[in-house]
Amino acid sequence: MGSTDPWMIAEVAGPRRASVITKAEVADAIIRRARHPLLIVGSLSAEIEVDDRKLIDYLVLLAQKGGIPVVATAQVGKDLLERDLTPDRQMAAVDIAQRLADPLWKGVDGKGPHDLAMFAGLPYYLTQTVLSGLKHFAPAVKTMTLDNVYHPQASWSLSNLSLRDWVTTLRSIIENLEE
Amino acid sequence: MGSTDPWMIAEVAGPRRASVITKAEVADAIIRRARHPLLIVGSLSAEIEVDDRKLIDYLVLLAQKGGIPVVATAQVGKDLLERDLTPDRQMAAVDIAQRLADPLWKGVDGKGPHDLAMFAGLPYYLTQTVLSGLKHFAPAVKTMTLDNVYHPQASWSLSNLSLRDWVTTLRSIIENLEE
Amino acid sequence: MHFAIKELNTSLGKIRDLDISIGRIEEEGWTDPVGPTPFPSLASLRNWDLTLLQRYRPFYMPFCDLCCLCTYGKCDLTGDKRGACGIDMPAQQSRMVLLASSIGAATHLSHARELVDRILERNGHQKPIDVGGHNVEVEAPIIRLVCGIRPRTIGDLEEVLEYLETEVTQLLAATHTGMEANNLDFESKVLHAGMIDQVAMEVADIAQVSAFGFPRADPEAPLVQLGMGTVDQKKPVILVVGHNVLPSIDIIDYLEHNGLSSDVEVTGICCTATDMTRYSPSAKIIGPISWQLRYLRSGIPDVVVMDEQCIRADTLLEAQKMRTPVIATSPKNCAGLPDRSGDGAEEIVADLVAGKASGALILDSVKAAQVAVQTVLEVAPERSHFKVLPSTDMITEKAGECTQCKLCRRSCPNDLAIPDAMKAAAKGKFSLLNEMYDECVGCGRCEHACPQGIPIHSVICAAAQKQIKEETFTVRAGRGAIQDVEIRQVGGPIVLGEIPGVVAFVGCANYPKGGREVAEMCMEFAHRRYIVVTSGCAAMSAAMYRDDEGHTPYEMYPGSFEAGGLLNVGSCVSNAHIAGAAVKIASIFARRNLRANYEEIADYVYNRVGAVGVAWGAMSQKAAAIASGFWRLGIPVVVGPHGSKYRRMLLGRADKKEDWSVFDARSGERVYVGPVPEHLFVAAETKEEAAVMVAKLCMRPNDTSKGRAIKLNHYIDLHKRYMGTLPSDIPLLVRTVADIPLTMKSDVLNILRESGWSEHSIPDPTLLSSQIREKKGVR
Amino acid sequence: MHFAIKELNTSLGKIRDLDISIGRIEEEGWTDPVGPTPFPSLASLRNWDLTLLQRYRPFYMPFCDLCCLCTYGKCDLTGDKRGACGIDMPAQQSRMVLLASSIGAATHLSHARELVDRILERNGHQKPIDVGGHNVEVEAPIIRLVCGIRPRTIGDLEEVLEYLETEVTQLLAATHTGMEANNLDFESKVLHAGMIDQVAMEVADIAQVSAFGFPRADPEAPLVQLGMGTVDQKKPVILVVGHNVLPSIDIIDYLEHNGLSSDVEVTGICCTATDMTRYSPSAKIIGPISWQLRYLRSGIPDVVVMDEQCIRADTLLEAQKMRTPVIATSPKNCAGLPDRSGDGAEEIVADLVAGKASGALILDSVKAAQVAVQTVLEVAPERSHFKVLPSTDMITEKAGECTQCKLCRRSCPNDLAIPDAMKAAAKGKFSLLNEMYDECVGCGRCEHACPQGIPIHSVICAAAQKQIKEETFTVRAGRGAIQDVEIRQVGGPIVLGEIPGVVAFVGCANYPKGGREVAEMCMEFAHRRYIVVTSGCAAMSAAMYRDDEGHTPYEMYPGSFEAGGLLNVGSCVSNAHIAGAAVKIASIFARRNLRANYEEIADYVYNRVGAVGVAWGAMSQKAAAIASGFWRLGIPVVVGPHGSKYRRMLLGRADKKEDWSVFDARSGERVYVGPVPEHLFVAAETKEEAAVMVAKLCMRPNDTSKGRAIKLNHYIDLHKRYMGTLPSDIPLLVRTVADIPLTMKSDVLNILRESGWSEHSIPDPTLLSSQIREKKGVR
Repeated sequence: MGSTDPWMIAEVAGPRRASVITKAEVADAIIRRARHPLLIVGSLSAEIEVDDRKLIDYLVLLAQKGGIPVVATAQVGKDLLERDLTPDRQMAAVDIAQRLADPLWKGVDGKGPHDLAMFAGLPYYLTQTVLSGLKHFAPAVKTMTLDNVYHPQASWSLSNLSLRDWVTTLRSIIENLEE
Repeated sequence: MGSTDPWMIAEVAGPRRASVITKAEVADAIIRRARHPLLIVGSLSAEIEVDDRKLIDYLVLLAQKGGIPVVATAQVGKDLLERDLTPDRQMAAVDIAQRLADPLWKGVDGKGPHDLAMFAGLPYYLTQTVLSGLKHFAPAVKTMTLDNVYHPQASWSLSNLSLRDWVTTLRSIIENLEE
Repeated sequence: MHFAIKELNTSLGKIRDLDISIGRIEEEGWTDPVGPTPFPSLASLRNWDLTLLQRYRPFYMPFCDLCCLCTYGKCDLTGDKRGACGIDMPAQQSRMVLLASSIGAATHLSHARELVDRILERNGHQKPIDVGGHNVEVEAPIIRLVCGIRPRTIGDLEEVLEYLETEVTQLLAATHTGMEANNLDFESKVLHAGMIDQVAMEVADIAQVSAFGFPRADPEAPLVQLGMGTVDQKKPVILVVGHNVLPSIDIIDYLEHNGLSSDVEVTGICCTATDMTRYSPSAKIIGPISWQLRYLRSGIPDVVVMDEQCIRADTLLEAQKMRTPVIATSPKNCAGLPDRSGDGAEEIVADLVAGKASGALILDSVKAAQVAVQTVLEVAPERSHFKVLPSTDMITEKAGECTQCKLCRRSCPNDLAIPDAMKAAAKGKFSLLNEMYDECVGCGRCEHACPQGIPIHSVICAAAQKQIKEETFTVRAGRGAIQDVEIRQVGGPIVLGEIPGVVAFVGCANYPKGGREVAEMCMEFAHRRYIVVTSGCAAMSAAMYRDDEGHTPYEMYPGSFEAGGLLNVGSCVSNAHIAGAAVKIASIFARRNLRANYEEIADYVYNRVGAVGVAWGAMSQKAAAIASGFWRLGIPVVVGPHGSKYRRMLLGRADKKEDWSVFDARSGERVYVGPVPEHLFVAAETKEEAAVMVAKLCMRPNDTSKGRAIKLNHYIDLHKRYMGTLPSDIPLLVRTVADIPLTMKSDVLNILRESGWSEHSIPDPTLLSSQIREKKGVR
Repeated sequence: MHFAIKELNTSLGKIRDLDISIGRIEEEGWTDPVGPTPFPSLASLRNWDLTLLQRYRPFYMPFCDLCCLCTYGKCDLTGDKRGACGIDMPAQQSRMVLLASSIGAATHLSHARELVDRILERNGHQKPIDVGGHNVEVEAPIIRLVCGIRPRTIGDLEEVLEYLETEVTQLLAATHTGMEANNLDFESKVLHAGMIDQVAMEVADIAQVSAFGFPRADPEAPLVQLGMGTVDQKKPVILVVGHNVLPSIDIIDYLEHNGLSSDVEVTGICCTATDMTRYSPSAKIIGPISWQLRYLRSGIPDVVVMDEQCIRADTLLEAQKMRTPVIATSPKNCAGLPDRSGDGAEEIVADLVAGKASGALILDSVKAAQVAVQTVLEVAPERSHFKVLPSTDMITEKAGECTQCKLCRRSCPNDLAIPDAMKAAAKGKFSLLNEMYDECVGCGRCEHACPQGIPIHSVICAAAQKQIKEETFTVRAGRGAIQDVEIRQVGGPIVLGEIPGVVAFVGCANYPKGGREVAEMCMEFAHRRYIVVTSGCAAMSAAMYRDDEGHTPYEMYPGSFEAGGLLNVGSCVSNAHIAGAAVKIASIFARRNLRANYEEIADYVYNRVGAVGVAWGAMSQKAAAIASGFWRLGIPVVVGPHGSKYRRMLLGRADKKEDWSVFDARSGERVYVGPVPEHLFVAAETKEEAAVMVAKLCMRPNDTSKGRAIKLNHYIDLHKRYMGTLPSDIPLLVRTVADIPLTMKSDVLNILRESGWSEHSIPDPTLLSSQIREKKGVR
């Protein structure tokens, strides 16, 4: 598997494919450059084990340290609440995607359109379809995925990473944000 | 344009894409390793200008120096004859592709199946369709393209090259073969 | 009325093929006026469609950046690029949806055509339509609604079929390069395809119910056996697979006529199985499409008879591995087999038994049945039950060959952790493999991907031998239509909102986490006294559960159309009865005129009937068509996460107040009613998300306060349970204080207060200005 | 015969919709026995199909590694992987071909349905079919052949349409997931779709010829004007675009009735244009689909009327740029426009003229015509002819913005060297742009790709102003069918091989190097005294040439079906007459029974009629269907290189001697006849390769030695000219020394000697054992 092969083999996107985030600094720069980022936390984030924690724990840290509004899909809002993070919205993934594609939408916090949507912890294929919707119909929104697999439909994606490299990357992203 | 983007933007192949030949030596190794290579010369090779010559001139050299049998598609046989190379066959591109996909076929010279088919000078999209047929239905035949554009459907392809790099590469391939 | 004369000598000349048909003899009983749209064509209902689509805007999620339908292409449609024909991405995506829905509609329709032709051939044109005796006066609600005719005999259905075939042809033509240019017009045609599909399904099911004596709108249709564990392997076993029951019926008849019924097990996969058990309750259902590979490989079936639809394309190959003879019976799936239709049955049997032929195409279902039975009787004792499934030792050995390359997982539609399970299995620990059996959709992609050639699916099944043996469930045989009297009883409570909803679990088995979730959702809603309806593969999945006392869901809940009921209407084509029930509420309860009156009825259903479809494992083009049929009637559909791959959702914008006003039919005023139902087509990520959505999508503008309070109660309760919070959209759903569920009053009032909520009125809701009784100031 | 009563009071009760139809009144004239396959269904001709497919094996060239048709997918089918439904790559590719052919057939069929419905509405059921008066006794050869009926009136066509719609539905159903499993069975269904398409086209064309007084099998149909240069821009100009002539006819009638015929230019693009000129020779043809963008942007048309098929999806958008009102008239292409069908014409005109509406959907072609004419009269004087095409200065300026990123070229279907042309144009040199105009297919992808926003297509057209002005050609209006007497005259020479072949240039305009090559090929073969037939877009391209004396090809060659003739049969649906001519040779010349006798007739055509179809710019799904119809009749089709994107070829193996034997109908013996015709479907890379192929593919086993010598003469001559050598397969094509062309005798004999050639006999060839007269030792 190449580092930029789609994780699900057949999920070939087409001519336009995600740029790979090769270093945590790049992700941070993207986040910092965003005027109004949004983090979409999927149902699997409470299941996927990363190191001694769950993916969701890293995402909570990211949101908190970065002051990034959060959308919880499916029932993951409950898991966030258990971690003392109240999501700004609980919405279906396709629902938030449709909202993001509306340039007049005021965002989850009413503070205006989001220009960066970060995704993690959704089923791979659902991430792909949702990202595809945004890629084609939300030109003003850049997307970034934080899963340890390459998502060609995003604007930026991590590459296919081993668990260890993923942890390192997530930690770096979060740490850098603190600076 | 990346070096391994399809030249025609929409010609996305799927999960299996050609390996890029980054050095002339690789092409030579592939040719030398082949038990029974074949060179398919397309109609555009007599039109495409490479340096002060035509692409066909390089292909003639390659065939002659490498002792490689040649199939001329369309009317390019006439151009080969003018360059004192008698093609082993004159056949339509789809026709030779179908033959190559038959593991029992004895080859253009009756000496047995070909294990390497090299293509150059066919219209890009026709090269793609023909290579796709071979990729899926001629598992015993490897394919290589010598055009200055990336052909994802091949087994090996040159990358998208400038004219100058292409000339250098073609020359090197031919020179190396002489050794 | 219809009569035909082959040849007649008259003074006029020799008359050949005189064919007289009388549309209908006008009866006392049906004086309903013909509505505005009898036999509607492509654009007849376009205004209704655009009304819906204005509220539920398509959100496209392209499956691919390219269009590859003509040789101008492939064309890159990324961003706002257009293709060589000028098409843009929204139009292209909706065109693909139209293509899928048209394929789906054509499939049900061609199935209906075969059934009707065959019944006409055997029973003549006068065979009456009878779907429920005196209990069902409205025998064909969808046909009445769409076509404006009232079919009394099977022969009357021919006119309907011809209409449908014309429409399918038109729809398909609209997908040609350079035809429709606009995505919303494509979507309108998708809805048309869905409506055509509903009619086709109704034709098919009322024809087969009438002709074959299936349960006639019977709430107490027999409980039949389901699961691989129910098969008596000591007997010869026939497997029928597909959707067209004709060959199965001929098999059952042949066994019956030859006194062999108790000597041979007739087992089925997919809708053929469902319909077969409606014919003979002693037949057995194995499971949905996802059971095809595992059942074939189990070695249990001794002969396979395929008809049409949802049959794995590798059936012949898999059967050959087991040396199981295959009989193909449909011109739509000839499977490359030699056409033996003209040969004598004995000759074919001899070839199959001797292994001289691995299969035969027999386009004569009576002969096919005879061959199947004679063959199974001969081969079953002879042939060893091949062990393809590896032994425990073999599992470990095979698993040990795994190199952890992960290609299996990367090929798995559900991203199952196969490599981990293999690693464990190599050490003799099968628990992970076991878990996977329940979530595996049986597609076999893992095996094709494995460079080591490990027969992964077989390994999974081998490890699940115990589970497989325990697959002994019961399912209520498909009951067919809903009785008029049932409608009369629940019509009011549904329309007022006091029965919180009708939830229909339909469609295929492409589940994200196995079929058990379907059973769980069914029980959740039946328990909450929703009316729960099932059909097709979902009806099977709903059965695959036992509670602590060993009861299956169909044993736990009654089979009648009532609060807390769990009804299996039947196979794929029985889906028409679900839409039919909604339509009958408008007709029987509310006395609206059905006849060729689509728009008004759909408006009624949309605004008043709290019905929601759930196609948790929707996979096929038929499922796309079925969903489209529900949409046009204003019934929302929830799909599982794989359903996002249908390329687009139809989503409402709860946050846009201006989207959610209706006319008050009493005054003609525009009234805000809140986002109900919020979406028309939406993919849920998890079962939990789906359950909450379903509860919410059951709300309708017409709900009384009592009804709304009941619906809100379930919605809020489920939201709290699964999401951990009160839903944030409560202020949008509460219209008056009386809407608030009593037990939640203080919490809800708090929320309302914080949100600046204010009361608003409950109108007599309609989207149609034509429905306004007193017109004043109507735009 | 057919009569209908809406309502009738009888003692039986009130009868509604009494509808009596008599299949036919048996006549003296048609005593032909009904053959074996009247109204054949999906699998009726499967054996014939498999016979062809055994010789011409599909060679698949997947357009993509994936299947994306259901939500189990996407599935990777690379190599021998199978999808989640079990399908493999050959089946998936053939399934896509079936989908395309079904779309194509549905498109012609829905078009036929609209024509027939409209004619029935206006002229009643009794309107007689008349396609050529006394000159055409066999009025509907394909319908006779396939259905086994002989339609006498337009009403008789309804039965045919119903049959076709049933079949299209069945075909489409076969593409559902889990239906057909085998690629050859998919291919058989593709051939079925092709046959259905041929019948549909015949229905459409004989209906419109009969009803609208088009030329009736007229070799001297008028020469009409073609090209952008022929439009009188001083008059108001209507553009009709599409394939369904009804709105155009109503426009022409409206002009006529209002005495406006000479005041308004009616111009057309695509088949609507062709058929319009069959109705009124003063209408003008602009060109094929590739002219849509350039003509719209020229500012010449003042109103656009769209009907259906092959209409660019960006028509409305492009028209809006020019402020040209658009009227949509087909439910299949509503284009998102508001439905104004119910509004008064004046009201719509007012809105269009005032620019309050950019277009209207008017599903009533009479009203649409009225609106179009009234609008054009009002807007034409008012509106300035917008200059969208840049001036010379602007060309240079725009070209100067080019950054040489090459995205335009990489988006161009023909890989045109746009960046080079831009570079030159920036320096004021337009010759490269000029050359490109001729090769450009007008798709506009370059513009969407350009990050600088250069209106590349407009720049190309602007540079070609002189060429555009010189686009003044003539084309013979579509003549319709071939006369029986013409068939009688050439039947013998064709079957014996003495007329070297019938070459039909059909299909779309997706040319690799521009349309001129079509004209060149037509002239090449007409000059060599082949019979050259054209239709559709190809018929237009064939016209776009002038020799040194200013003659266009249709002026240079006669319009009769004779050696050296150049015949335009008409539009897309007129293609049926080409197949019809082949079939009529069997019927009229050889006195074979046509009636429901498909297999025998196809076998006859395949072995005896040296016909070849060339679809040099084949692009659409209709083209796929048309080709499939020819294949089932045993007529080979050559496509241009873009045709390789149809995903598969049907190629014979000249090197496999065992593939090329036939039965000698006289003796039943198997006889080797050589690889004739070598391929059934093949893509040629260049015009030169195509010409050589065509000459070769005209050979048939039945050729007499004299005939074969003539055919070989052309083949060898063309091969020498274009390929520079004698063809290497001469020994496979020469059966006896008498086959050798006299002038090439020594060369050919040399080759034969070297190859170890030996003489073999010329049988009475057939692929069907049923055709053997004396059966002995038949396998």
